[in-house]
Amino acid sequence: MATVHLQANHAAFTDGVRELEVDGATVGAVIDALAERFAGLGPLLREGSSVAINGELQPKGTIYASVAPDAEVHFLAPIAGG
Amino acid sequence: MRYAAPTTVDEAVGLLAADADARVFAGATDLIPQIRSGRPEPSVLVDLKRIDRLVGLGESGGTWTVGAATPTSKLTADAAFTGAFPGLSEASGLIGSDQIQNRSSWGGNLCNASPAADSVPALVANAVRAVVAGSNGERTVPVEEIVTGPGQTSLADDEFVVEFAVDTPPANTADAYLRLIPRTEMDIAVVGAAVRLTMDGDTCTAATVALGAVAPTVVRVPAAEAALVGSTLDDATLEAVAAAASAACNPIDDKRGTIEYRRQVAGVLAKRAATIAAERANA
Amino acid sequence: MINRTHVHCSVNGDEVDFLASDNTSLLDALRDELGLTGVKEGCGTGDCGACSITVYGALNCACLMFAPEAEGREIGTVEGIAQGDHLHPLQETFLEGAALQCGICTPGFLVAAKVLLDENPSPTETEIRYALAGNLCRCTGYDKIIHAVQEAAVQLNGAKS
Amino acid sequence: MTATENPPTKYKYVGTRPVRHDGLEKVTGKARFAADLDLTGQLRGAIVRSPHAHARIVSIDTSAAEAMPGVKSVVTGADFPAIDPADPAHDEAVNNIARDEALYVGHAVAAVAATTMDEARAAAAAVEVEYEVLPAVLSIDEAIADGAPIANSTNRTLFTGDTEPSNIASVGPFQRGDVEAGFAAADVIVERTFTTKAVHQGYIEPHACVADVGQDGKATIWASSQGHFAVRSKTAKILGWGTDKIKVTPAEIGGGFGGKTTIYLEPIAVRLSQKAGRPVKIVMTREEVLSATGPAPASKIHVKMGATNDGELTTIQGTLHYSNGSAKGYAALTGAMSIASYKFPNLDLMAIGTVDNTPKSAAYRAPSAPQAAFAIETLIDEVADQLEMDPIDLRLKNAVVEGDPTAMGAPHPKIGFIETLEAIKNSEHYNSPVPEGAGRGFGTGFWFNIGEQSSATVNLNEDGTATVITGSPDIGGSRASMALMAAEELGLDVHRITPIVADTESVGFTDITEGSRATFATGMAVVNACRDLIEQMKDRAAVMRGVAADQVAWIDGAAIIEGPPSEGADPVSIAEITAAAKMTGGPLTATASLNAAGAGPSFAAHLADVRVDEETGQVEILRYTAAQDAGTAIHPSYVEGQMQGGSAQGIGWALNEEYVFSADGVMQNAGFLDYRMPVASDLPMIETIIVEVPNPSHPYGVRGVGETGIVPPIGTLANAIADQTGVRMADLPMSPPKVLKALNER
Repeated sequence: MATVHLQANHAAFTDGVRELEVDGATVGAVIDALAERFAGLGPLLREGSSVAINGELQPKGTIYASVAPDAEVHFLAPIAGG
Repeated sequence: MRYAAPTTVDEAVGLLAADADARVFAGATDLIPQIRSGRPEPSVLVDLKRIDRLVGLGESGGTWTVGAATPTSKLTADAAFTGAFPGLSEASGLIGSDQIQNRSSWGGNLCNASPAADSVPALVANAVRAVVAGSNGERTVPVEEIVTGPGQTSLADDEFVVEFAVDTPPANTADAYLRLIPRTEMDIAVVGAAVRLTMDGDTCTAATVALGAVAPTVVRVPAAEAALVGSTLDDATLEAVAAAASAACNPIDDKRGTIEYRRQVAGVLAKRAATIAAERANA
Repeated sequence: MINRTHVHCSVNGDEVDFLASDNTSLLDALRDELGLTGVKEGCGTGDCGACSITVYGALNCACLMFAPEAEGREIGTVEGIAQGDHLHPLQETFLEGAALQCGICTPGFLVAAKVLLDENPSPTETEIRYALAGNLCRCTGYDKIIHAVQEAAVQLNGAKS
Repeated sequence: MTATENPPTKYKYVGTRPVRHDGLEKVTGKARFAADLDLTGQLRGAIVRSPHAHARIVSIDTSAAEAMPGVKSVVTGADFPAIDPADPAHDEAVNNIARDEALYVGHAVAAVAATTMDEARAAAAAVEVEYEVLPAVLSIDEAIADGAPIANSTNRTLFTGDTEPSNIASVGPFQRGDVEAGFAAADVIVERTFTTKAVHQGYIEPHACVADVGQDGKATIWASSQGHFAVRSKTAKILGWGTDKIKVTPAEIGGGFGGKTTIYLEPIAVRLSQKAGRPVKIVMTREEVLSATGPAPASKIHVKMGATNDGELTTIQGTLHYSNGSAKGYAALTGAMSIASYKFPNLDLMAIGTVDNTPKSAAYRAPSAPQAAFAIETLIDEVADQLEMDPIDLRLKNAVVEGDPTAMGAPHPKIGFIETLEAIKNSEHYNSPVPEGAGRGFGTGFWFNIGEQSSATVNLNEDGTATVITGSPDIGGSRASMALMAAEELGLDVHRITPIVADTESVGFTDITEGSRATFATGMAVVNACRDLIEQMKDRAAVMRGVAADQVAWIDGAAIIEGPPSEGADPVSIAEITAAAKMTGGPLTATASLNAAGAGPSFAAHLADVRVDEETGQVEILRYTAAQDAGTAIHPSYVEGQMQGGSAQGIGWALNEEYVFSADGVMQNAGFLDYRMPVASDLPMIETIIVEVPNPSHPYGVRGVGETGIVPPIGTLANAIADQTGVRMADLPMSPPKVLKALNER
């Protein structure tokens, strides 16, 4: 199970839960699992978040990136540039 | 719109007299941006720069004659002129970049009638006279009578300034001009201060103080002048000059500065310019 | 109705003729009538110097001149700075010193810097900064431009002595 | 002056300073920018813009304009397909051309194309728009006030599920630890509210494009853009077309800094061209650029910070408001996330993005970070003052290192913040005395940098030269960097390589040049393509020498034969391989595409000496030094250039740049006269120290360098002003009137 870290804005949908274990071999599977558990969280994770796996920022919109069983997955606010 | 480039003053007057919407220009550094920003185009653009008198510069019998369209770069490059009127030269040289300096002129700077025009306080401080041509011939008026308000002049539709006359200053007399801009270049003055002093040793015997950008038109400050005359420009005098200058302001709040700022800095620049003028007069 | 004027002048040493509306700026005429698109428009109000040209060797903003004013005058643009394949030292030092990034302001800077060095062969850093204050650059912070002008001055002075 | 962790002696080309490939065109005036194009039959376009900050568009009558001389086409919002407000592309679509609601002064509502610019302008003035003026909201305070009018009827707060219109674009809390306990443990607590105005990217080239719709219904666009693939996809979306109907050719771009990541003109030019059957060129005036294209957000940031007596920063708590202008956006979230340089075990930040009736904001170099860094760096300086600690030592004590959390909690990858701080601490500048009567300030900055999608094709030509083709518009010398990395890989002289930026039909999809990603991500694609080519060349050399492929090694730009029977045979050069290519399998070409992960954050630290004229409030910068972690500097001159340019922009933001609006929302300073960007005489030389802590996720260790440089200057200068005068400036810009007012209140 990967450890998922959520931001305070995500926590509005999770009754305050910010850290939890989630099963899922890819980012998409992790998001699906979270969306099923917490109503309303799906769109925020899919469209309004960036993802870092073990601290490495993933390409925007990624869902296929692999998530190892012991991975640390951070959902972040979206990052853009100038 | 039609462009015309007369080669004589009479020809230019004729163009103005024939069409009330005709407009003279020298550098067009204000005119072109105004047209671009949507102001109505004149019917005839009368380019004054091909009239020899309009671009002249010379001294004769103690009086300097400066064409209304003479580029300010020509004034600042003239060692004799700059030696006689250091403040007027530096004020002229502060109108815009090197690019602008080859287009800007006293006539344009004055007749555009911006309250912030850099050369005008120095023109006033030096009692410069404008020679105005029109259908009724020529007349000579003090520069402070040309501008009546922001964008407004006393010139009739068929009149324009041909040239300026200014007398070589008496001995131990010098001027200085300082302005405040947010950057170091390329800005319109937030405050401008011109001071001309005549010194007898350490004592000031005559003074003119004129401020720009702090009122609808250039402001003379008689109270500051009175404080200076007879003084040695000691600290108390300079504080009195600063206070008088601040009090003489009737400024506005705008994108370039606030009322409070303009008042306070007018005083600072007036006393600093007075100090510089005094040093120059005794040099 | 806008009158159109036939203008005859010299541009970069060539005698040229063009027809321009009387309200047209010389900048638009140089670009649209003569194809000299090295002269750039950054502001149209004389505040950025991207359209810097020379008129009888004196620095001007082409955007602040009406096209008919060019009649009979000698105009110089960035396109006239190199002599054939031979770059002016300023062009060389701008390239060597990475004094350009996007390059939109570069033509204006080269024209202004050449006027400066023609008039003042050994300017101080402060003189260079004030002489180029009418030219805006948003990419470089000016640092490498100032260095390139200083280096060109050294090269030009070396060539003379 | 270059401080490096590992001196870059291992490279032959990377780290050198060749003349850029596109330089000659740019110093001779020949380089073609979008406005320089002139197609046969080309029309000129002009935009009709709203004079109202907020209005309902009741009707638009174009008949008078259409009847005017020279007019060939007129378009309004009705010429574009409707778009659902919930569509992420909605706001940019209606920003290109308004539909029912004009959202700021300058908002495009219609456009005309005519044979001359004069005719186009005249016709634009003749388009009759009937407006119903609505109440306008012009600032953050007005947007969040109780009972505030709604600035944009289509705005819903992002990701809350709210269905009612709101002036709040987004809300983002960020929390870790326990701030109450943190403040309780603090010996020193500092607190202040900071306000900043909108500022513009200030590129010297106004937005411009040419569009030509042919008889086949296909559009060709020449654009000034940071990403021509994005121009294609956005234009297609706004027109409701397929991307196959649009080809975009990148013109040279005259500066972008984030402001040319969005589009304004292209869909309009395409529709005008389609209706007229002729090419249409649209070039904005400077006034249009300033009043209708993206400024960086205004902000209002309140931060409270606690520290212990030994200099541990225990706690940060804050509320960050950022205005997105007329549309929704992420400005506030990004701002809060950029607070990532110090450990702060306890953190509670609330990011609130607002919507108002000012121009839709756009990205500007490290978007949202400079505003936040102004607050953070000022408060840390106050802590250092109160603790009488060296400001760099205080930061060193609290600086993040690999594994420490960012504001979002994710751990930092390998970073060089400590090294960057030490570079300033060890600099000659920091160790020299502060000039008499002057003040010295220090500040830092952080930016994430991003990866994203890039493609590159490398072709070897028959004479052994190479062409490197990418889809990343070159906004600061990136072509030279691409050529350098290819030179290093192939072992080929950098001037035998021609780097070009190709159109959307000639190279694979590539995301926008933004987020300091071009040298990082596109560079990686170039490296991958070169490595593919090397494998191909080894195979060809094996055929040429009659050996097995695994007997060939690639060393110093040539194939070396190893092992019997040809051991010691002459190396095979690239030129020999390409000359023989048609006999060994045909042309040599390789393409690589990727979506890059592992972008390396970049930190910067700046030091400034200033002199404040305490009678006028003018600030003169006497000396300025910038240090930044580049990872690896591919072309050091352009790394320095990015650092210097970013510094100058930050200095302008700090001292004089600001949007000034009238009470009815009209920008009062929409020109370079009164929108005061730094001129040459405003600045000293900007000394640079390139720090190199390589990014392990890039083959050459590249971190992006484009953005971070704009982050530190505001705090740095505010701290320098405080050092001399004792006055803490908290309201930008620190222009003479504001500084003098603060000095008067001292």
